[in-house]
This record gives sequence, C-alpha cells and structure tokens, in this order.
Amino acid sequence: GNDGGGEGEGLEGSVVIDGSGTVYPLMSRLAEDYMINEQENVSVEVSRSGTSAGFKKFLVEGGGTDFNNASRHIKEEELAEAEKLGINVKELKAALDGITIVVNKENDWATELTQQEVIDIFLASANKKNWSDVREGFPNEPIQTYGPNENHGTYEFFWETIIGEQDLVDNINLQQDYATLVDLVTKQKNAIGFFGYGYYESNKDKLNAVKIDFGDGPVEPSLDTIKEDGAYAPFTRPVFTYLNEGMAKEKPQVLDFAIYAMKNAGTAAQETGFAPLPEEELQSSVDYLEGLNETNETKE
Amino acid sequence: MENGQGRDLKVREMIQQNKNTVNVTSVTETIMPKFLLVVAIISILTTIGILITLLTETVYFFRDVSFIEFFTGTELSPLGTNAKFGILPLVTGTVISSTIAMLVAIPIGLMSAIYLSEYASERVRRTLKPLLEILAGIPTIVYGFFAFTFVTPLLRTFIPGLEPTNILSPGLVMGVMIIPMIASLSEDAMSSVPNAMREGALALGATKLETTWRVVIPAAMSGIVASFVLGISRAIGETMIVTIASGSSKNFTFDVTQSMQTMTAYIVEVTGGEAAAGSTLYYSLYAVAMTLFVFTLIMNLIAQYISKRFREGY
Amino acid sequence: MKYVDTAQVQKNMNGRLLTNRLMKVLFLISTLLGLIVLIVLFYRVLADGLGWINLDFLTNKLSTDAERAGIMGAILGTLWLMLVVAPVTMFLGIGTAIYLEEYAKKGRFQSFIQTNIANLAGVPSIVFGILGLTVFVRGMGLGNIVLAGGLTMALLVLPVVVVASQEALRAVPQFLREASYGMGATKWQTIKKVVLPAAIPGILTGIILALSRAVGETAPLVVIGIPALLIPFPDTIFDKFTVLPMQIYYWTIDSALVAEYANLAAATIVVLLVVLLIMNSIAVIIRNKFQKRY
Amino acid sequence: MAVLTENKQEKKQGKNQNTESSNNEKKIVYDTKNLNLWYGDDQALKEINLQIAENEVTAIIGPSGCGKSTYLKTLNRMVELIPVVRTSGEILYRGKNIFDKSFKVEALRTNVGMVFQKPNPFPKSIYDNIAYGPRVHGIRDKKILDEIVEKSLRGAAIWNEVKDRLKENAYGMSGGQQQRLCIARCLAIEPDVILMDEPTSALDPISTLKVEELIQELKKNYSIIIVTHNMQQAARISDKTAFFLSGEVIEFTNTSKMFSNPDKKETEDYITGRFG
Amino acid sequence: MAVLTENKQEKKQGKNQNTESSNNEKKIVYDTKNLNLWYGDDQALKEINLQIAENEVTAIIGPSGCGKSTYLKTLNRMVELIPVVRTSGEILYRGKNIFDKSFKVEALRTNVGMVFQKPNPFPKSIYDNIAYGPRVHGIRDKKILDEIVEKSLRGAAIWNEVKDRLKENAYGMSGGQQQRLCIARCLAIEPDVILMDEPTSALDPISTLKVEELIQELKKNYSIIIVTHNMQQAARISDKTAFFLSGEVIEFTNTSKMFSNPDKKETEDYITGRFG
Ligand SMILES: Nc1ncnc2c1ncn2[C@@H]1O[C@H](COP(=O)(O)OP(=O)(O)OP(=O)(O)O)[C@@H](O)[C@H]1O
Ligand SMILES: Nc1ncnc2c1ncn2[C@@H]1O[C@H](COP(=O)(O)OP(=O)(O)OP(=O)(O)O)[C@@H](O)[C@H]1O
Ligand SMILES: [Mg+2]
Ligand SMILES: [Mg+2]
Ligand SMILES: O=P([O-])([O-])[O-]
Repeated sequence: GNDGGGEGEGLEGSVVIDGSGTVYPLMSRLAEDYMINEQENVSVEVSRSGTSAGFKKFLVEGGGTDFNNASRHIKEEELAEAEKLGINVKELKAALDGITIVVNKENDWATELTQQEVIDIFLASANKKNWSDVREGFPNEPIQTYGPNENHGTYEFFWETIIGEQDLVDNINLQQDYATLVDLVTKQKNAIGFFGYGYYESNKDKLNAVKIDFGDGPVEPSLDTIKEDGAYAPFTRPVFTYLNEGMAKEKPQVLDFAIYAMKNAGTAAQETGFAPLPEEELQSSVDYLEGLNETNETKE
Repeated sequence: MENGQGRDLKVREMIQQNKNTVNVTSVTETIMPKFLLVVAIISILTTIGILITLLTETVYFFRDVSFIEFFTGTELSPLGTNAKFGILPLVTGTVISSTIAMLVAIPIGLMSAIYLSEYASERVRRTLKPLLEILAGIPTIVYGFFAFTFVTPLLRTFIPGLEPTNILSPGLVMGVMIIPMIASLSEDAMSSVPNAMREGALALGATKLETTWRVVIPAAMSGIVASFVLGISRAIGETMIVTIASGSSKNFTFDVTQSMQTMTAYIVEVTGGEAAAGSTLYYSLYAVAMTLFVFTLIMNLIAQYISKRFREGY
Repeated sequence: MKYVDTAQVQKNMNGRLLTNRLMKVLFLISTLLGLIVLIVLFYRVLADGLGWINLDFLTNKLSTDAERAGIMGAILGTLWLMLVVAPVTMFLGIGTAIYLEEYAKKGRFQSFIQTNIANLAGVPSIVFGILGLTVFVRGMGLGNIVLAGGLTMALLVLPVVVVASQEALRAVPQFLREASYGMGATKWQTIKKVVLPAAIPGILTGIILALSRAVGETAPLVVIGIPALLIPFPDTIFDKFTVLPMQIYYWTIDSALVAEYANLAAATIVVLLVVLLIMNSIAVIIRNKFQKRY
Repeated sequence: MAVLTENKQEKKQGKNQNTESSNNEKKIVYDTKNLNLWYGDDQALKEINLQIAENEVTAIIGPSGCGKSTYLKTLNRMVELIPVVRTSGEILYRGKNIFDKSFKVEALRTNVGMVFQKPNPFPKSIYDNIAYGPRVHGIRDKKILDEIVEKSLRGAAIWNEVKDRLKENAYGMSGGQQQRLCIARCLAIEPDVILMDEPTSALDPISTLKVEELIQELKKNYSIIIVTHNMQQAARISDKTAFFLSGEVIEFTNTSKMFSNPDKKETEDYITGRFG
Repeated sequence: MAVLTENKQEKKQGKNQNTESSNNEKKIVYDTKNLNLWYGDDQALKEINLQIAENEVTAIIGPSGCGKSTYLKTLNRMVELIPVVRTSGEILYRGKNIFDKSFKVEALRTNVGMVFQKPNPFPKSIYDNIAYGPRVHGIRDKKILDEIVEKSLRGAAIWNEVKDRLKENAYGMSGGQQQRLCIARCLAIEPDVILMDEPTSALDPISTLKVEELIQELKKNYSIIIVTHNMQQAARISDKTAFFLSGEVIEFTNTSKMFSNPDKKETEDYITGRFG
C-alpha cells in the first residue's frame, strides 16, 4: 500500500496496544489490516483491559504500552503522572461512540425510556427495584443491572457524565469482559445494561437497544444519530487512542502504524460500529504525526 | 586360552596408562554430585521463590488493608473509588465450587474405584482405567468450554433461575474432572489391601459388598481419604473452569445458581485487567494468591501425612 | 447354646445377595458415568468444531474475522513453548532425580527436598503464573515472551518429571549398578553408562506426560498476559506468542460476541486433543515397549 | 436356601444317631466325585475322589505344589476367586453339589469356615474381628454379640489372653495369637466344617502346640479338614489322612494305617522323607 | 595408582618365580586380618582371618545367612554400597590395606572381577557388554576393542555360540550363556582375582558343568574365590575351602582334607547334611 507511512518500507518490530475494550474491535481491525496490507513483519498486538487499566500499563517508568485506547479523555491525574514520568502523550481522536442501553430480546416493555428513567434504574437513591417501579405497566419483576467494571472508560463516562457521580445500585453486576456482558443481558429476561454502540451493533440479533427520550422524543442509537450535535448527542462520546510520542520517535513502526490508523480510522469505524469523525479532523492528526515523522528524520 | 596369546593385548597395562594420563574421570566424579546438588536445590528454590514472591507483596498489602478487614470482610470491590478488600466472597466462592465438585467426585470416584478394584474383571479394568485416564488428561480449558457452552445451557433448561454464569455448572464439571483422580488413587489404595484380608471375609460367608465395605475400605481408608484431600486441593486451585463459567460477581452469597468468583478467578481477572505494580489492587493479587497457596499447601500436607501413615499400614 | 439362627441367616441371605448385585450395578454405572461425560464432551466438541477444521484453519494467521481465522500462530507458539519447557525440565528434572536417587544420603535434607517436590506438584498452576509474572516477566524484564512463558511452565511441570525420573531410576535393578562397579567403573560412569540408559524409557514417558500437561495449561499464561489478538508468528524464544489453550480461552469468552468463535474454540480443542492424544500414545508406546525387561 | 436349613437339621439328627450308636459309620460331610481343576491350561487336580466324614479331623499331606491348597479352596469355592480356574466333576456338601447354579456360595461359606496359612485378621479391634461374621449375617444385638465373642474366643483357647484388650487392634497380637483369633473368628458363625490350610506353619512350636490342642478340642463339634506339611502333625492330630501327589490322591486311609503301613510305594517314600 | 602399578610388578615377578620354582609356597593375594562387619547393629562377620593364594580356586561354603556373600563383597568393597555397613580390621590386597583412605576403590575393582549369583548382563548388545569395562577405562580404539571382545568371549568359552550375534541384545541369551557372558565381561579387563558368588546356582546342570570347566581353565591365569551352596561343586573345583558359620570361619583348609577329614565337628555336621 502506498497510503501508509512515508518511509514505511520493510519495517519490523512490535507495536503494543492496550486499553479500552470499546475501542478494541476498531483497533484490532486496523491492526489486522495493517499487518495484512502494509507491514507483514510488524507485530501489532492489541489487548483490552479497559481504559483505566490500560492507562496504568501505558504510564510506566521507561515506557509501557505504545498506545492506550480510551473511551474517555485522559484524566488530569493521569496527565500529571505522564509528566512526572516524562512521557509525551498525544491524544488521537479516532471515532464517535454512543453509550447504548441494551435489554433482553424478550423485554417488550422497555423499548423506549426517558433519560431520567435510565438514570433512575442505575441510581441507588432512586430505589427502583422492580420494573414496575420505573413506569406503571411494566412487569413487577426485579431489574437486573449490568455494566463494565471500573477498569473501563465506559463505566467512568456513564458514572460521571450520565449518572452525575452518584452511587450506583449496589446489586449492579460489573464485568471485565464485554463479551460476558453481552452474554448476560442476552440470557436474562429482566436484564438491562450499557456499553458502546459497537457491541450492540454486532449483536443486534441477540439484544434490543432502548430508544432514549432526551426531551424531544425517543431516539434510537445509530451511526446517524451518534454525532456530537446529533439526536443522540447526550450519550455520545469520542473515543481515542493515546500515543506515547517517545515510543513513536524511538520505533518507526509505532509512528507508521499511528499514521495508518488515523488514515483509515474512518472506514474501520463504520465497519466496527462507530460513527466516523469528519475527514478533516482525522487528517489533522495525520498531519501532526507526519510532522513528527519529519522531526524524526531530521534528527537522524 | 593360550597363555602367551592371552597376554598379547595387555589390556591391563593400557588401562594403567589411561589411568595415569587421563585424570578427567576423578574430576567429573567430584564435580558431578555438587553440580547435581545445585540442580536439586534449584528445584526447591521454586517453592521458596513462590513463598518469597507471595510473602513480600502480601506484606505490602497488609500495610494498606488490615488483616481483619481482609479475612472477615464480606465486601469485595477492588476497583471502585471506595475499594473494599474482604476476601470472604472469594472464599465462599471457592469453598462452594469445591464442595459441589467433591459432592460429584467423591461418591462417583469412590464407587468407580470400588468397581475397578473389587468387581471388574482384569480385562474390563484394563480397558476402563485408560479411558478414565483420558478424562484426567483433558486440559481444564476444555472443561471450561464444556461447562460454559454445554452444561450451563443444559442446566438452565431444568433450573430456570440459573444465571448465565453461575457456580453450579463449573462446580459439577470440576467434579467430573476430579473423578479420575479419586478413582485412580482410591483404586491404588484398595488394590494394595492384601488379598488375605478379602479371603478372610469371604470365607465367613460375606458377600463381595460386605467384604468391600467392612474390610477393604476400612483397611484402605487412609489412602482413600488422602485421595479426597488431594481432590479438594485440586478443586481449590482449579482456575479456567470457574473463570470461564462462573463469571466475576463478587457477591457474598451461598446461592449456587448465582455467579460467584473464586480466588483463582479473581487472580485471573485482576492480572487480565490491570496488573500495574504498586496499587493496593495489585498487592491484593498476592494476598489472595497467598491465601490460595496456604489452603492448598495445608491440603497437600494433610494428604501426604495420611498416605505416609497408610503406607506403614500392614 | 446356638447364637446363630440358621433360619434367620438363610432369610437374610437373599437380601444381602440382592444388595450386593444392586450395588454392583450402581458401581458400574458410576464408573461409566465419567465415561459418558467423556463421550458427550467429545461429541459436543466434534460436532461444533469438526466442520471448521481444514487446511486454511490450520495454516492461517489469526484474525478477528471468524471465516479467515487460523491457528498456525498458536500451533507455532505451542511448539516454541515446548522448545523451552522440554530442555529446561529435562535438565532440572533429571538432574534433581539423579541427585535424589543416586547421591543424596537418605536423611533429613533428602526428605526435605522430597516433600518440597511433592508439595510443588500440588501448588495450583495459577500460583506458578504469579511466580512467572513476578520473576520472569517483571523481575527479569523479559516481558510476556516465549522464554518467560516457557520457564514458568517448566517449573510447573518440573515435579512430574522429577517424580517419573525418580521412579525410573529406582526401577533400575541394583545388580546392574553392581555389575558396573564390579568392573571398576566410577559412580558417575555407572550412572551415565548403565543407570540412565536403562531408565531412559521411564524418564521419557515422564517428560512426555509433563509436556502434554504444559501443552494444555492455560491459567499461568493468562496471568502472564498473553494478548487477545496476536497475529504474527513467533520466530524465536524472545518473541511474543500465543498458544492453543489461550486461543480457546479468548474464543470461548468472545463467543458471546461472535457465535462462530464457539466453533473456532471447538475446532481448536479438537486440534489440541489430537496433539495430546499423539503425545500420550507415544508415551504409552514407549512404556509398553520397554516395560519389564529385566 | 431351604436346602441348607434342611442340612443342618439332618446333621443334628445325624449327631444324635451318632451318640446313640457310635459304632455306626460316620456321616459324610463332603463327597468329592471325579473332581478336576485347571489353572488356565495347567491341571492342578486330577480325578479326585474323597469322602470327608463328620466330626473327624482329615489331614491332607503331600509335597509342595501337589494341589493340597487348591483342593481345600475348592471345598468352599474360594478357588473361584482366581479368574482362570475351571473345574469339572462334583463336590457334594451334605448331599448337594456345590457347583450347582442354584447353590449359593455365600451360604456354603457360612457353613464352612476357613483358617489360612498366614494369619489374616482384619485391621480392626479384636472384638470387631470376631463380631464381623455375625454382623454380616445380620446379628446386631450388642448383648448377643458380646456373648458370641466371648464364646468364640474361649472356643479358640485365647479368651484369657485377650479378654482385657478386646478393643485393641488385632495387629498388636503375636502371630500365634492372631492365628487363634482367626480360628475364633471362624467359630463365631458356628460353622459345620472348618478348613485349615497349614494353620501352624507360620507359628513357633509353642503356639503350634496350642493350636493342635485346640483342633483336638474342636473336633468334638466340627468336622475339620487340615492341610499340613508336617507329617508328625498329621500323625498327631488327624483321624484320616489323604496323600496327594501331582494333583492326584494317591492314598486315603486311616491315619494310623497311613503312617505305619501304607499301601502305596509313593506314600511310603514320601512319609519316610525320600522326596518332597 | 602408583601403589597398584607396583603391585602388578611384584606379581609378575612372583609369577616368574612360581614357574621357576613351582614347589614354593604360593603368593598371597588377599590377606584378611581380624575382619568384623556390621549391618547396622547386626554383626555379619566376626574376626575373619583368611589368606587367599594366587592362581588357586578358594571355595567358601556355609549355610544360608552365614556371611559368605558379605565376605566376598567386602573383598572388592562392594559391600559399602549398603549405607549401614561398618567394618573393622584389615584386608590386605597384594600387601596394601584396601580400607586405607589413599586406596582407590575403582582401582581395586579393576583388578578384582566379580561374577554374581544371578547373571547380570547390561541391557546392551553382547559386544557392548564386553567392551563396557575397557571403555570405562579409556580404551576407545575399535580394533583393540574387537580383539578384547573376541579374546574375552573365547576365554569364557562362549565365543562360538555368540560370534554371529555380537550386536544382539544380551537379554536374548539363555541363563547359562548370560552367566558366561558375565564372566567374559569380567575377563575383558584382565583382572587379577575373580570373585564368584554362587555363579551356577541359577543355571541348569549342563550350563553349570560348562561354567565349572571354565573355572578350572581360568585358574591358570587368575586367582578365583567362589562362594557356593553346593558342596559337591566345592569339592570338584576348589583347591582350598573355607567353612563359614554364623559369620565366623570355622575351618579353612585344603579341599580334599575338608571333605574327607575335617577338624571341626560343625564342619562335619554341615558337610554330611546334618544342618543348613
Ligand atoms: N493362582 C494360581 N494360578 C496358576 N497356577 C496356580 C495358582 N495357584 C496354584 N497354582 C498351581 O497349582 C498347583 C497346585 O498348587 P497348590 O497351591 O494347590 O499346591 P500346595 O499343595 O498347596 O503346595 P504348598 O504345599 O506349596 O502350599 C501348583 O502347580 C501351582 O503352581
Ligand atoms: N543389606 C543388608 N542389610 C542388613 N543385613 C544384611 C544385608 N545383607 C545381608 N544381611 C545379613 O547378613 C547376614 C549374612 O548375609 P549374607 O548374604 O552374607 O549370607 P550368605 O551366607 O551369602 O547367605 P546365602 O547363602 O543365603 O546367600 C545375614 O544374616 C543377613 O541377614
Ligand atoms: Mg498350599
Ligand atoms: Mg549369598
Ligand atoms: O473498555 P472501555 O472502553 O470501557 O474502557
């Protein structure tokens, strides 16, 4: 391929990526394509321990992982830590995702909920034990709540931005793996859970997504509604990958992959259930990275 | 045997010469034992290595979390902002899964052992035993797959309340996994009861069952009990089956239809998620591993003690 | 003076014989139960996986796309792992066994090592994972490469090799040693030229069994942190790697996301079981071929 | 089963008759007819014909490997525990062929006690060793068991030595005591016949003497068949002696005759120690 | 090492003297002085004093457990393989005390071959069995090894039987052949003394005869000490005989005298079969 990195001929070595489980499908798609189409001898390995857990592996003395995928912005304290360690972090915005509230296929009542109802279901102080507590006419059966655990950016986004940092119901079942979450909601009639849109889209046959009423009527999450100014905007968030610039300078394959990823993020996003960013935004990242590339070359 | 020809070769002189010139042998001879001793010591170092690794980091853990909170706490939420490190949910998870496993493995394993040792003809035994050994040789990940994709869905058709991940299904599968171990060790113990003992009972008009139950099993008791204890130890340490099929909910509960986490599954979750050094979460890994290690070590020592006494039996 | 009431004894007899017969059936059923599970398990795995096994599956690289995914990387990873485990366990295991059987004086130290090895055999595999993570991956800074995984696995299966080798050495009749000493051979010459060759079948059997244990182990490698997606093939022991059980693990978990992953997991299980079957058959052949020669 | 009950009754009548008219021919307990036995392809017993009489001691002698133990074990079908064994011919116990399909081997063994060459007590207490048989046969009453234990131990002339340590493990006893314990264990179910396979060969002379005396005593109530290597022993304690050689019965006659004036050359050779 | 070389020379001189003046007293190979040996607390050898002469066959007889094998194994210090063994006293081999610290046990065993009761070939080819000793002692040259193998097998009178199957495993041979192979193996390093512990007790009569003939032949070049249960054998093949009883040497004299007119009552009792 000639749309890869500038001097990307015959690279080898490894690129280590960890972090967000939400971004994992997108990143692993990019990694796979990169290894097949661009650089056969580069090993790009992708793990998915979660945004926060990933940052802990990213911010390691002497350099941890090369990239950390994130489904939230890097936190102040994480930036401070990076500074302390002398790690130059570059935020690369990759795509847009919408927190999707999912229920079991057999759930024929909660097809649409208001934003407040969603909040109440997960909020300890709202004390909604049964579906009938949420809205009259819903069955008198216990709600089973699910979500990713605290290693995950999705959890933090949900807890900070959607719930407003209040206590979650204490019987919420928090999981490390999104696969497990999907499985649990698929198999439990009274289950309700939340995660990135991608995991809903690839499991549409097993799950239902709840339409959310943000005040202007129910909105279904979809690649069209998930936009920073779209109808699903309140539950929309950008997803990132954070690059250790030091690594990019040290290892040409890291930079090369970064450039490849930004160039192809648009297509890959759509294939893996993310709303693509505007071309210009991705291009500016590419430009920035290629700039790094030049400084890199001039240095040498 | 002509004398002259016999001495032609002078093997003895050749030997003598070699002895005087080549002294390598005696060097090897002194070095070898020491070298092998070092090798043997490396093997022990593994145990010591495990102990040191676990202990040092565990000590750090108990700087952050009190002993009492750890061992009596019923709440485990290691990731939250207000993290709680009570190990009891993991202990109950471990104990319950092991109990279920042993409820399957002990009766079936023992009855298999009885059948193989006392009832089966030589031919039947020779075909059945290797088959059981196959069961013992199947990797635990395969049992995990089996529990998750087959046993749980199957159980859910009988027990509607059963959660998609639960402790019951991996417990049962773990039991199946341990059957061959108990069967084989118990069979060994029973087979080594002298035949004279059986003959004594049979000659009194006892049936085979009465002979087995009242004479052979009591005589083989310590060997049998040792096999149970080893089975328990195995169940406590089993990881993949529970990790895959029992989920990761840290509820302090006794309801087997629910998801529970064992100590082993906790270790997998924590290392798989975040293994960055330094945090309490990181140290909790070692504290839990230490607890697990001590549990199994005690079981193994008990088993060794019992079977040593058994060997001194008749 | 008669205590034993003959009539009563006769009456009881039928009941006792019936119980005996019933229990025999129960015992047989119990024995078969384990085997039935075995059959169901095999059937399930074959039914799910067999259709997915073809040359592409065996030789392709890993992929997130189920249709394209292959397990060559995991197969090679498993082989590379064995390449570390085999020599390390052989060296440590046989050496330890020779020391214990041939050199160590029967005393406290010897029984201390012996107890240690017995206990080591009972340590849960995941604890070895933690040891490997702390010592090899982190402490020595190797990272999650073949070498680190192999060393961890080698320690895990070491007791199997030690115990099997000890038994094999013990089974070498004393008269062979005496014959060699009688020729003026030194101790090490005797061990090297007579004892070890005679014990080698037993030792080999033990090593193969140990390796087949290592081939199937998952937990320690999970702890060491094998990446969920690793596409390139490992070329040296310093490369990152994945193995068959790890691939089964990830595909089993992710089968909730992509249903076909369950088939991939099953197909990989079939491959894994075939590998184990081959290894165990070799062990059995060795055992039968060289059994009871003296 | 009815069969066996009958037998017992018959036996009792027989006994009475015996005491009334003691000159009568004694009753036959075991009648062996054309018995052959093979271990796999090796024939260990050849066309055995023997009649064992009630309340007598019958000794079986012969060189090692001649089939003595095999024959004894055939009498209570213990030999069938070895899988390769095949038999032909008949053994009538109290008139019924023990090889019949309908014949219950457990019932046979209840009536026919056996004492082995090596003492084989169970690894239980002395008390439990004796009580094992009665318990197996459904006797649970503690009082009755106590009585049986005492009676059997007295019967085996060992009561005084062990009465204070009934709860102790039988493995703490000396070899001679263990052997008498085994005899007591077999008395506890009140057998009709007692089979003994070299019961004293593992014992010291004093213990041997005690067991021999005991056998003399037991003979009043039981029919005893004893295998022995020791010709003096056979001469001392038995009424009839059978001489086995290579699986065949060479001679079977009164002990006094056997040891003074045997019919066959082989017997004489054996008795005088010319082989064996 | 030097010690032994000296011995060798002495011996050669000795031999020459012998041939020159054959009436001389024979040279002493082994001189045992006040040897005591314990297995743990059990004394197995008591104050043994024995002188073994060159180029003779010395037989050791005595009942089972009297210490014959123990003594033989002490002569090449093989007995030390048993950890509980303790000794006191001296054994002089060619004048040097084998228990001395400076004495190398491997050198002793190179000079003193041993043949065991049960044939114990290595599980290797016939060729490798014979070549084992020379190889252990550093002889690697294929041609020389070939010669040694042939010569040793001829010396053990088995060459013709095995010359076409030298590469076959020794376990395919009959017991008698295996025993002669073991003798050949021990000849391959040209020992000075050969110790034999009941070398024929596991063999059939014909093989026994062959081995006995072989021993007669070997005596020309080697000093042989043979333990045997079989008194006829001792009488047939040995020059001197030692009678052991309960760890003591009761009598040690010329074989002919021992079997015709022993000094001690115990010897006579044993020889005439009154015990043992
Ligand atoms: N379990 C067996 N399997 C095969 N052959 C057997 C078995 N037991 C005994 N035999 C053979 O049957 C023959 C008779 O053996 P048996 O034990 O009856 O002899 P015995 O007269 O009791 O000898 P001993 O005086 O040594 O006890 C022997 O040739 C023996 O080898
Ligand atoms: N390894 C050992 N440990 C303890 N005691 C032993 C050992 N070997 C032999 N003994 C004892 O030493 C004594 C002499 O045994 P040894 O083997 O020398 O007798 P032997 O004359 O060769 O008898 P046999 O004719 O049966 O071979 C015996 O009482 C024996 O029990
Ligand atoms: Mg017998
Ligand atoms: Mg001996
Ligand atoms: O896995 P996360 O995207 O929720 O961090």
